[in-house]
Amino acid sequence: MYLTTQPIDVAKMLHEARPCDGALCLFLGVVRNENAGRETISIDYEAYGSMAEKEMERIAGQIAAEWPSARLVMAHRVGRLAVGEVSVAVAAVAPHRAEAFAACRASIDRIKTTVPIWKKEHHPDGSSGWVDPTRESGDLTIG
Amino acid sequence: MYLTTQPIDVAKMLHEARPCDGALCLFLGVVRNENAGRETISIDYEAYGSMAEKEMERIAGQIAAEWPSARLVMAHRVGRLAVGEVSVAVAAVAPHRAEAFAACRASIDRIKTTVPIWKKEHHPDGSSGWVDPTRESGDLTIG
Amino acid sequence: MRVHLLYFASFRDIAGKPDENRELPPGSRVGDLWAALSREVPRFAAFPSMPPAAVNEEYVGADEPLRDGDEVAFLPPVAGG
Amino acid sequence: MRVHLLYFASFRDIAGKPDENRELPPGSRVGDLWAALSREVPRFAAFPSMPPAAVNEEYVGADEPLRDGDEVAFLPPVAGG
Repeated sequence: MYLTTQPIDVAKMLHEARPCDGALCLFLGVVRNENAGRETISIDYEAYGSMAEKEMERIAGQIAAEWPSARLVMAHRVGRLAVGEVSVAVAAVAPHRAEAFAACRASIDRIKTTVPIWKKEHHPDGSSGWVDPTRESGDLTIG
Repeated sequence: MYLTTQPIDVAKMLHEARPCDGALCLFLGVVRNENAGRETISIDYEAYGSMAEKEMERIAGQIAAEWPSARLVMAHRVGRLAVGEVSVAVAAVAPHRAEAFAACRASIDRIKTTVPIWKKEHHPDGSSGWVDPTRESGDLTIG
Repeated sequence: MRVHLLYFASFRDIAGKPDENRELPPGSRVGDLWAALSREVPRFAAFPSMPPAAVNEEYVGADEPLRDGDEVAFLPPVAGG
Repeated sequence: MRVHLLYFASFRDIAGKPDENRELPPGSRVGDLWAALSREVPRFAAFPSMPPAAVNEEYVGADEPLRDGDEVAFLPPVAGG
């Protein structure tokens, strides 16, 4: 299970990820208080859950094949998140730092590219909009 | 103060580093159970302490100049560490992941290149040796 | 044949529903289903090309044949992380 | 003039002491101090070139002039992280 509706327990993830393997690279995505120049108060993360789990499993398999020395722990939060909460966490452990950084970076890049998760930003004025990373503004307001 | 004889409190570092800034990249160096094919049971980290503090401060200043959007938290442990303990921790926070990864990677690369810290590995047979990263074997046994 | 069509995020807002069952002529492909949706919903018709599609939770192309009972979804630009 | 010379890690093992005060002729530079050490200690003489050096906790080159009271260290290959 990669998706969770509960806050991501980073300390627990580090504990799971960290054996005696030399180098650990952790990436955390944190809900920002602004995007594309507009203030954000919270974000709803919505997933095509069953497919998102499969995609993250596929990414984990790719990373294991490309960096055989690396081990990966990943989690993505869904539901409503406040500013400052962790939306995604990826920890890669490897004997040396080059592989740890590369495996961690590739994982988060691929998660952001193919895992079917969407986010709706809520603004202080009560408006909200789905984020569209393919648009320059990064913010597509619907309704 | 970047050097500490006490265990590095990663949870506290993450707490200090993480505001509402979007992306956090953490690197942890962990004492490995082997190096250059020889088993390790512990490592003594020795620093030219006052100079090491200055060098880490200089690196922090460089990173701040090169990635103005990034904030950095760093710590390096000294003294005797057991296998699995964290020897160095660098957290970089930035609005976007590219800067967070780059600032974190550059920081640890520079720490390993210029900060006057040395390590002596202890092996199960009672022997020990100073690690010399400039030698192919990575292990220079003295005495 | 009948497929189960899922709508997520902005596409759910456009469709006004989270899912629906649709009857399709035998031999229909994913691209045919998108074309049918575009004929019904002007905001889908406004898309320059078919968005990424999944059949039974796997990414597929427009030429993918559909079978009775398939779960199909067209996906808005993903924004995880 | 007198400088305070520090030895760390493998260099301390080679020198057999953690530090010492050394009298130097006026006008001495860092490279002169390394040359003096190399004349006394065969294992230092075996180095192909002067190791990285620090004066008053800053990296310097062999041409750096020394002043009375300076803290000087030649540094083994660093291995932090």
